[in-house]
Amino acid sequence: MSNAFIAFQKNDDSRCIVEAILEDNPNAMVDDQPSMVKIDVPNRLVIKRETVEEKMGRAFDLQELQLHLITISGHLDETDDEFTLSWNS
Amino acid sequence: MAIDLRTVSITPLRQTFGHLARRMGADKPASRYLEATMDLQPVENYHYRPTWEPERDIFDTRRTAITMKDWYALKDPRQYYYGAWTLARGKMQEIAEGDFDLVEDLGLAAAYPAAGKERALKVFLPLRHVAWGSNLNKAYVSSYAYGIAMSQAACYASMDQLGVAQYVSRLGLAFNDLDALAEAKTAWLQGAEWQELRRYMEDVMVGQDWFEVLIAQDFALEGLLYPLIYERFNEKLNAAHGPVFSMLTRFQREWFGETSKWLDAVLKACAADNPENKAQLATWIKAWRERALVALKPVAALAFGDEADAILEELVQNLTARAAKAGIAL
Amino acid sequence: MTMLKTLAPYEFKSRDALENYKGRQLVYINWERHRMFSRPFVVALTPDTPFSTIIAQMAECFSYHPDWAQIDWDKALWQNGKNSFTPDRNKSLAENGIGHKDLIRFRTPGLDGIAGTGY
Amino acid sequence: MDMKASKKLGLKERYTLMTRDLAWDTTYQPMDKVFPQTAYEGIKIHDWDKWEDPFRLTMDAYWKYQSEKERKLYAILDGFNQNNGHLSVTDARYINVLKLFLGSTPPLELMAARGFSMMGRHMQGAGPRVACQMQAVDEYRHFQTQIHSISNYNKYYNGMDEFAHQQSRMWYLSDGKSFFDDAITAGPFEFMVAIGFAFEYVLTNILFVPFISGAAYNGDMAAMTVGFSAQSDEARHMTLGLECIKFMLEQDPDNLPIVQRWIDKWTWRGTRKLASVGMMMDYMLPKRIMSFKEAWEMYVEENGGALFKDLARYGITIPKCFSQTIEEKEHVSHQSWIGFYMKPQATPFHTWIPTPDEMDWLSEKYPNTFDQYYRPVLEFFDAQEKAGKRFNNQTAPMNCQVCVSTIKFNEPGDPMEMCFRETTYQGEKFHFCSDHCQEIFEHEPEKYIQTFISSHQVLQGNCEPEGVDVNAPDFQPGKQILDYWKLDKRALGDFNGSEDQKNFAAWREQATKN
Repeated sequence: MSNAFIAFQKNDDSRCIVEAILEDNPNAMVDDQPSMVKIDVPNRLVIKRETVEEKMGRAFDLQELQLHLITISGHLDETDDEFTLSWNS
Repeated sequence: MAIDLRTVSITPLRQTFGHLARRMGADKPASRYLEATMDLQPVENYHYRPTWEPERDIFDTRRTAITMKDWYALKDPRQYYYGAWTLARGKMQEIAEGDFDLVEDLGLAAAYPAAGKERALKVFLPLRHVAWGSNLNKAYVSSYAYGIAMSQAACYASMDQLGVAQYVSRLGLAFNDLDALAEAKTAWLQGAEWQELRRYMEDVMVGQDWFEVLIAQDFALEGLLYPLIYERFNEKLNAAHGPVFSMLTRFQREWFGETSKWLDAVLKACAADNPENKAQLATWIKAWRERALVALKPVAALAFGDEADAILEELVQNLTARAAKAGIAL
Repeated sequence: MTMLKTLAPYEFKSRDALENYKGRQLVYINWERHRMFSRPFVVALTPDTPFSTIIAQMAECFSYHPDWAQIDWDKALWQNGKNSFTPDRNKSLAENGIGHKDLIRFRTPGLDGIAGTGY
Repeated sequence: MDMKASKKLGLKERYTLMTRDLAWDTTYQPMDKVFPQTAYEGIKIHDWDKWEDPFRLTMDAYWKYQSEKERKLYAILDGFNQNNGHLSVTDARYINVLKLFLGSTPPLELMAARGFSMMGRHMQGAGPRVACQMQAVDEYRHFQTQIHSISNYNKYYNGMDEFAHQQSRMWYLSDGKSFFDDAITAGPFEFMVAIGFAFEYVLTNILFVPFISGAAYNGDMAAMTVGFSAQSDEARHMTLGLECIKFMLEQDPDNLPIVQRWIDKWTWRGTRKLASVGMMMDYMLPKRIMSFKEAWEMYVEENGGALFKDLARYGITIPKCFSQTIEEKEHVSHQSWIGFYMKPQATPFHTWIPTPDEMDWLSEKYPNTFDQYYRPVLEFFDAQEKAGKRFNNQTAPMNCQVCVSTIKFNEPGDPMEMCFRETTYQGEKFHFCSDHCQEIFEHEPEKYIQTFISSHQVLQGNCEPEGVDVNAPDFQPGKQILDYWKLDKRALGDFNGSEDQKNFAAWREQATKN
């Protein structure tokens, strides 16, 4: 099984996003690097708008991820409610 | 280690990059526009010829009949590098967003008189396809223009037109939802009023000389179309039905006013470079202006009925005046 | 067979064709297992240049290496590309069979660079 | 969120209306005249509507987010510059990373801007066309913000002032130039595989993520901000490249061998292009985050491995060069650094020998190779320098006909032997650094016989500053090469004893005293 991953610049918004990812992806692994944080999840990584909103305490549009992203790995599927990265293998 | 670096006063070894100092004639600080633009495109020592055009180099001045002693004389008076451009557009979109929100929150689109709505959709909505074609033609200019001054400005203008196509579409959705877009597309593809304009767009799409494409699309066509729709037609709708249409097209109006300044500056610098350019520009403008007039007549008639010819006549005079101001006598 | 696909005829001369060197030719020289010099060097010489000129150019560059002084020239091995040959110092490049863009590989058995690392 | 006018539509439907629904098939001009580059590469497309848009940004959202990014970025840059932020970097050696970066990267981003503009004109499908246009304008952003972030460094340090002039002239930049020239002179689909897929998806992580993390770790807020900000666009670009591959493979089985050949070719070309990133990570960053080898494992082997395992369902196999790149990850950074160290009079950045501590770090990170092959020669160089005999190889290099790297890599399986390959085409010999480059040449020799090899061009008399009479009887080609390059003498030589070193120390001293 391959890992899907996503990396963010470290800031207050991305801290909430990372928390949301950890909650929604029980197998997530966090890799802390200078000024950035990378999260790997076997096969499928999902970011749910609702969970992020909960963590942030405000409305959140998944397209706001654009502001903090550094890199991703996996096929991307984006809807109004979920941002998913996955491998088919 | 806490050190206060701000207190250090040091004399720089130089103020700017070598190519900018040579261009400015002195080692002095350069603007971010100049840093982001001047002399950056490669001009020599290319490795391979293009498989899609073996007779030319990757960057090649021979892709247009226009010649320039210095291609970076075609500067943008707005001084748009990416950051300046996107900040300006960010501000415009914020205002547009506020307008669309307001119209929705107050139910202004629903309350807009049916006659005005129908008229607006009929005349206006097929223009989403014109903007889409404009995006493509400007992409051509940015793909083959020589020098970053031209290629970046054309690239930004191309993205602007994608934005325009989307704002026009949103007005359609606000006024009559999905049906409006479908009807407008049918009109664009089949409606008699739109075929000359569509023919014009498609002919420009196969143009080879990038500067001629710029003239045909940006100067001849948009130089008539934008005043026709976003000024005259807008005024007419405002007078008859209130300012909603005006609110939802503010982006385009501002865009045209601002972008014309860029285009006029480019034409002026180009015409000033040599008399052959001046003659070539005049030839192109005359030819494409005639064709644009043919293309826009049925649209103007749709919008203004009997007044159409007089209005177009006036707009042509204005366009001729713009050319004259750029030093191009028609 | 070429797999190149183009929209129009595509025929260009080699940028390094012999005729571009106005009577000279390119020769590359490498000292094997002395990778301190990173890569071979290239020179442009006329075909009637004696091979000794190449050795002089080698000395100019390679003598920085402590192995240079240790070379037993009788044991040195030479290759032109993949083929072994024994150059005659006093004869020309042409007479030694060295053509345009040939790669001369020079081997010094027993000398394997700094601390035997190949460098 | 910005399309409130029609709430009942989902993101995908809204985006479709705002992009491909705007397009139409032309009838007054035939489609193959409007899109003349669609067919000639042999890629078969039956239905452009099958294209899946990966990111779905309409222009209003694009402007909203991008302007927010730009506002932040320039605010940080201004603050960094006003506060003499350049003095907060770990040590002045770090600045040489920026010199290497400025010379090699913005010019390539510029080519990407041009290339994607062309894709944004020629891709027949509306979906990919819009995505390419957006990438084109992003690439303008990247080269401009990179220049803006380094502009202030240029005021205080040597070697950055002539990057624009040097981009097409410097010997060591011609590998990157040939990489992009090759891609942009190919057809649109090959360009997408080359840049959109092989470069953006498989390889750029190894350039940007360690570079940016390294900048942050070494106190360079300017480069870090610009780098991260650029990367935030990169995720969009990566998905475009991957989508393009999937699309071609799903459209027609005949596309598979063509796409596979391009993947093989461009993964290798990209690997060669990135050899200098290895030396940046292992030798040039005063504080190191991870070794090149570790980064290669993380971003190329694991991530690329996952990708190719996934694409196996289409019949795609791992690029042929993959096993060689895995062997080379232990070597290339050292071989590159030696290659540059020995040319102190020919680059606008300084080189140096690592300190003993740094060598120990290299031993630890490269247990299989560093002590065995590279430490002794570096220690030899160090001793020579201390004895006043700093290495300076004044000869001109031999380059690979395809990747234009100097031929400096080892024979696979034997780190002591050089790897040479050659072939004859139309009676002329051509040399390569590897089997992979030889194969690329043999597939398209008509293209690669045109390669501009700097050392050869010098010998032909084609690299002379303005005003030199190449027909004069005493003309000696290359004698004025520093002028041709506009290479500032203060930028040359070893870092030890350089003006940068002295100035940085003096300015820092000023900051710590009253």
